[in-house]
Amino acid sequence: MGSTVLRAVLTQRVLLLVVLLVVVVGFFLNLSARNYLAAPFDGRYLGLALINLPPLVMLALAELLVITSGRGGIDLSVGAIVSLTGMVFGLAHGQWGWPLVPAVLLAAAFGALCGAVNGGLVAYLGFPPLITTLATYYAFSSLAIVITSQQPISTAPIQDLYVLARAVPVVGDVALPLSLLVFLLPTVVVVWLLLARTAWGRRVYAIGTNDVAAEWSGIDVRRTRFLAFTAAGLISGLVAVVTTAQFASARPDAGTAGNGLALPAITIAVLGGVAITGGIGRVSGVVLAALLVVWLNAGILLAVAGNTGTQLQLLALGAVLVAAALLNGLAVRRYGAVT
Amino acid sequence: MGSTVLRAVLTQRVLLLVVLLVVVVGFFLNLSARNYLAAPFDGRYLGLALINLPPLVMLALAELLVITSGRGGIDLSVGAIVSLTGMVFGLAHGQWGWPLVPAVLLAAAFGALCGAVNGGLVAYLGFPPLITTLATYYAFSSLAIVITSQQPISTAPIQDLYVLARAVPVVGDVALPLSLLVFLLPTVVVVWLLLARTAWGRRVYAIGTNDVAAEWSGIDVRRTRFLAFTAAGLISGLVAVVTTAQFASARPDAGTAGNGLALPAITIAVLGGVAITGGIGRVSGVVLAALLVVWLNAGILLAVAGNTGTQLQLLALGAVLVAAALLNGLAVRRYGAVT
Amino acid sequence: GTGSGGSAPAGDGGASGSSGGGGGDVPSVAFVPKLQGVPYFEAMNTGGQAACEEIGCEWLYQGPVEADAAAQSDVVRSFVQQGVDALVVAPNDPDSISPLLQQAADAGIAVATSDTDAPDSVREVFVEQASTEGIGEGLTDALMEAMGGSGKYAIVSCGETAQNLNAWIEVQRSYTAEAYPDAEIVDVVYAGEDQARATQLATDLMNANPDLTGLVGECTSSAPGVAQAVRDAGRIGEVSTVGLGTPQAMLPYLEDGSSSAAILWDVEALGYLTAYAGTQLAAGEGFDDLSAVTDTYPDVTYDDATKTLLLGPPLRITADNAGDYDY
Amino acid sequence: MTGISKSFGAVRAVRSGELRVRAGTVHALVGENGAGKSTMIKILAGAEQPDTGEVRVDGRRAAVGSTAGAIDLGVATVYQEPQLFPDLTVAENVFLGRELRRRGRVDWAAQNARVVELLELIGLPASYATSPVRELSIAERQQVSIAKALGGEARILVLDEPSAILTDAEIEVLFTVVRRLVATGVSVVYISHRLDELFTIASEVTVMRDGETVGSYAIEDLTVRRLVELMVGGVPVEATGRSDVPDAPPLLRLEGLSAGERLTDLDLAVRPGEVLTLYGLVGCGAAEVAEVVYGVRRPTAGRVLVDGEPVQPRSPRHARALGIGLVPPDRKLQGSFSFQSIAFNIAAGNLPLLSRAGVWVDRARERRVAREAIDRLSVKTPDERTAISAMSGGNAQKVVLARQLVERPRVLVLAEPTQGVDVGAKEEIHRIVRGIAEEGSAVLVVTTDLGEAIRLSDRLVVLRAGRAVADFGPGASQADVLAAAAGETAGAAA
Ligand SMILES: Nc1ncnc2c1ncn2[C@@H]1O[C@H](COP(=O)(O)OP(=O)(O)OP(=O)(O)O)[C@@H](O)[C@H]1O
Ligand SMILES: Nc1ncnc2c1ncn2[C@@H]1O[C@H](COP(=O)(O)OP(=O)(O)OP(=O)(O)O)[C@@H](O)[C@H]1O
Ligand SMILES: [Mg+2]
Ligand SMILES: [Mg+2]
Repeated sequence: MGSTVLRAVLTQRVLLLVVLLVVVVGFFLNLSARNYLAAPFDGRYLGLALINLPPLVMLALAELLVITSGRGGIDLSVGAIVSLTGMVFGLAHGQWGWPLVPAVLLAAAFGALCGAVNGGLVAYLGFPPLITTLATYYAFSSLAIVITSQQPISTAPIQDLYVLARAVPVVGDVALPLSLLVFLLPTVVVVWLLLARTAWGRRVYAIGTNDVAAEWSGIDVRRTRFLAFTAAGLISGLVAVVTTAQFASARPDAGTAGNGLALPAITIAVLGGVAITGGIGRVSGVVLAALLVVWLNAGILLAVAGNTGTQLQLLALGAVLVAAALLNGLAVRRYGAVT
Repeated sequence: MGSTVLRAVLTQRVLLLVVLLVVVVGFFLNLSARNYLAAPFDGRYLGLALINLPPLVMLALAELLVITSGRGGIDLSVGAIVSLTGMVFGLAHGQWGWPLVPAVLLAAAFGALCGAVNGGLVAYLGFPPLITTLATYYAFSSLAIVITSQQPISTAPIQDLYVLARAVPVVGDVALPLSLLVFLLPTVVVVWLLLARTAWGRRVYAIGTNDVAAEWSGIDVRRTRFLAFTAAGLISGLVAVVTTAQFASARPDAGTAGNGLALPAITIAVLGGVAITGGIGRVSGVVLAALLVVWLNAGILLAVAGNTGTQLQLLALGAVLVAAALLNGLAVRRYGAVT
Repeated sequence: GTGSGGSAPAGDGGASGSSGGGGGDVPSVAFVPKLQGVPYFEAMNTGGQAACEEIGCEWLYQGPVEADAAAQSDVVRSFVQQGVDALVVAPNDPDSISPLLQQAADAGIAVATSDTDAPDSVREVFVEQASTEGIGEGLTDALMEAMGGSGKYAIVSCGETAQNLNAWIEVQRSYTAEAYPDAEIVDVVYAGEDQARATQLATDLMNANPDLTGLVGECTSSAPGVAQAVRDAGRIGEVSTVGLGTPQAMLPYLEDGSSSAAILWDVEALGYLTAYAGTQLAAGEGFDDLSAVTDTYPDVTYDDATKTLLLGPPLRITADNAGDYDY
Repeated sequence: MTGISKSFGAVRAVRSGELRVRAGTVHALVGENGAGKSTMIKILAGAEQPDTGEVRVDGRRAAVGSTAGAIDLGVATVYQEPQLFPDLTVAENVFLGRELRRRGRVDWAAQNARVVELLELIGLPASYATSPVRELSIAERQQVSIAKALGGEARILVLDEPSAILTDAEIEVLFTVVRRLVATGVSVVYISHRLDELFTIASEVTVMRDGETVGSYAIEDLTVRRLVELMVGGVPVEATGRSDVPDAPPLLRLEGLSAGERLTDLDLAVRPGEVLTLYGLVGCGAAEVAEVVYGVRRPTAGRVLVDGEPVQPRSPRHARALGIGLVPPDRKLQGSFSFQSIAFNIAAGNLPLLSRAGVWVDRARERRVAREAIDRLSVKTPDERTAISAMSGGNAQKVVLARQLVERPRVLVLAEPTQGVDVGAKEEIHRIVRGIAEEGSAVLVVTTDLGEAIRLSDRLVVLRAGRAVADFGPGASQADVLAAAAGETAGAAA
């Protein structure tokens, strides 16, 4: 009995994440109840911390699509697409006076275009994804800087977008950021439907599992892979709107400042059980992994005062990732396979 | 005849790079002769620009070892190793008063230890390199920050190190940075000997080409791969000394600030003809690729004034990378194989 | 307490030793720098701690590991949750911080900016280190002294969107044109809060403009950066540099002449004033009576129109007086 | 080797393995697919650790811990696929992993000298020492693999299915090398599914079944038939084709088809309800026919007609749209989505059919189709959610076949449909293929398995050097077919 549970937790990433999530949240709630934290770790705070969730999860879903499509699929350029599309969106909505909805559609279309460049190079010309998206990362982030000579756009219409980042009350004093409801939830649902319910989703898993067998099964491998990259670009385009709203300004380095958004997105995807070799990965795992990281970070900030707190966040991320990989290795050795 | 030359240039990366290098330098010399540039593009300037070469080439060689060892080999953590080792070196030489040579040896050993962590996880526990080094990237860079609570070390012994970054006259008014002679050249020679002349080098190419076949040939695949990661860490440790000298201060973000040093190193390696799939890659290609990038950037700065110049450098890097990949694709399609 | 920070009372004197919240008997003042670990902000931290010991407040200091608007807003949000009494921010991106300051104010927290302003925000006061004119002109005068009043020079600035840096650059432009007609600014480039990048850009500028004779490092990471570049290029004496640098960081460059002067203010004093301003705001008091600080820092003034608390004129730091400061 | 057992998770690959090889003999190891032969020799070669049992060399207990350890003991192994590095030279390949050294450095000169000796021993010109392996033919690579295995002081040479990818002439060369080695006192363990060839090379045979050693026999006491009986534990059943295929216009026609260097000017017609088998030795061009018909390869000349209409399949997808189905020759690489379920594997090739509006997967139908396939093809599995990687070879092959049968294709091409599949599963697959033909499809089978070709065909076409050389009805004699395939002049060798 105990060993069945252990086996389930070790071999099913989603279960493992749920357990970890419960442990982490429980741990901080406990600390909070004993007054060890600088402020209560409560529903309200958990809700507030979710402001970071939409970009993280959305880009991790973009990576899910691309990584699952296999053959070394990965997209290092998502952050650069966010930067570049953010500037395009900023120009349209903030300077040319486009209304919000057309501007958002433009952002989605432009992001998809950037993704299609990656997809074209990878799927039709056969470039390795790591190198291709490294190259377009340089190109897109450079264009994002050039497009307005490195000036951020923060006109009134852009500043008004901040309502999207604002929390709306849900239950009691728990409030969730509007962007979570307006952008994240629909994206999660759509990506889940795409992967789990459509023929295209089946094709993505098929080409990710075995490129050659997919070709021999009559699947249009190149088109499927091309669309995976394009969809990742589209999602990145939507993230550009979210970050622009969150910072009340379209910044040319929105997705590339610091470590950029791509590495965290890949980290979340992998933590969520996406196999870097392709063919394996679920939306639920990615969402849970992002929740785990966001709430762990939020808890650390309350538990450890001063600079040490922010420094520990990075370390914790590395540790969680190594631990997840170790558990995976253990499970594979002990039980054969992992999903 | 013409087609033989074309074929050679297209299929041999080193030849292609030499041609590109001649074209780029010739182009800027021409512009310079016609007074189109902001300053003369001459031997002196070309020498000055080489200050950026040592860290770039050394880390690209680290990537060469790791990528060539195959099975998705890549090291995202080299920049973080530079940061962390730099702090250790700074403490030893700058605060504990270790003399220079033992401190440099410590840096090399500590870097190798970091590399061995990666190597152990990848080679013996079978983790995917991308994920492993992403995790250690977080861990090492976080430790680098924590180790001195993010204070850079810039005591007198450290400041005196900048002689290493100083240019020493070589021929005429051409001067080369001392670190190029003291650190870069020996590293290039040693890595070349390792790969081209030792049995271990053959084993690296063998495991990179075909892991299973190598195992069945009686090669200790895991040890060989482990050593490749360890060597990459050792080189990164030496780079820590170079960057510390260059900035006259050991900074916890030396290898991770901005985009970090890992992505440029991977870029140079790939541009130099290292196949991301393993088993293919030469020291000469990597050195030539770095020269090409450094001199192209230096030329762009003279040709394009102001911020646009620095922004264009990124774009140029992306473009060169895509172009190299395109040519590769073309060559493979036309002539079958590429080295 | 003024905080509306959650249903449960905030921990008083818990094991973490940093009780936030409005439950304590002294007001808590939180300061969020642009970036942790740089000597400049750590010196502000020292000054702030000293002030709180003196005037009775609880000083909380936490900075992001990246000089990045997103990383900074996480820290700000955590302080809002902690329900501190006063929150002072040195924003990386004023546009991005404004809405967050609004949220803090909505939660009943007194908000202020220090070092860098967010003029369009709801901040109740901006603690300014020196007047924009004072710094811009001080930098220009110091550089012109070294360059002999003429020649071409370039500026290596930091954050593209840092409002204070951009304002200083504007002053430098107009003041140079007006007071030194033979001098000319040829370029302004942005290195972020990254010393290595500043060195790189300065080297590029010197290479691209061989007749360049002056460089300005506009912030505490680019001031040593440009000096480093001149030193690396072996052009000490040919190219003069000045910058906004902290004394200890600049000392070696000042000594070997790769930097002629650093323009700065007493950074610990700025930290002190920041803690003071936070405490006043937390107590619901204004700045009509400055006697509590003018004893220690006599040049402090308050301008009600711009709601700016000014530390005083800038300092010029040279090889002679740099050793007097231990940050 | 005595008392060997080895399990992989739940699979007991070897239960009680016994193998005694006398010095200076060729000892054959045979058994059905999955009987445990490769596992036995991997244990001998140190590539796998046995759970129980011991290995003795020269009567002394040998601790075979690693591949390097086994090589030190004089056990040299040539695995089924040539394990060579195409970019390295022959000399480098031979000494990879155990370079000759002098004072710590690789002694390139000594290596080249030793390689020349080895090349002479295996009958290759000395000039090959410094050629990159990529310039060698498949057979030559096989010889280099042997040289590589012999590079050390090998006393036991293990050859795992060395002949599977060789032509008859090349097999002769191989046998010459083997005989030469045996004459020098080396023992050879020889694994092969080509039972007839054992009678020309082996002196003793050990038979394995279900992970157990059935016994060892002197070759003189055996016949092919007896050997097969020992392997399967029963008598295999013969199936036959029909000579009374209803006369109808051909469904699939190939006219003057040429492709690559191996296929020239082939004419062929398959009627509905007919099973036509293309038989030939490896490299005869039959594989290319399958690839052209399925759109994987472009013909250099000639055309493909379906139902009298010229079509030019551009891709497998296009071929399927034209009503052409294909079961690929390499089940693992080209056929299966390893860690995905049976249902997924079947659906992957039929997504347009199994989705509503071409977008939404009809999951109920996906499941139903998979269950029907499991029933119809008697796939042994708990349910349709089992991963194909957890299934035995024969069952996996049935799943790959099932993918092509969801919609009965008008033209079905099967390439090596039973390669790597044991006798029982083979029978079943043959029965299924016959069934499809009887429902009115034109079936083209491409095989290098003579028994299969004869048993399954309504008509049998023999290819040699890219041309059709003979045409047989059902029940052709083995000798006739082989003689045609090997060519009249070399026919005596068969
Ligand atoms: N690495 C492995 N993991 C799991 N099962 C394995 C592994 N290797 C072999 N097996 C299983 O062990 C059994 C014996 O395999 P083995 O390769 O020894 O057969 P074989 O006699 O060589 O067959 P063939 O004639 O097809 O080469 C099979 O059921 C196979 O599926
Ligand atoms: N990797 C694996 N994981 C789990 N179960 C496996 C694995 N490989 C084989 N099995 C199971 O072990 C059993 C024996 O497999 P094996 O490959 O030896 O069968 P087989 O006798 O060769 O069958 P076939 O005639 O179909 O080739 C099968 O029930 C199969 O489902
Ligand atoms: Mg089997
Ligand atoms: Mg076998």
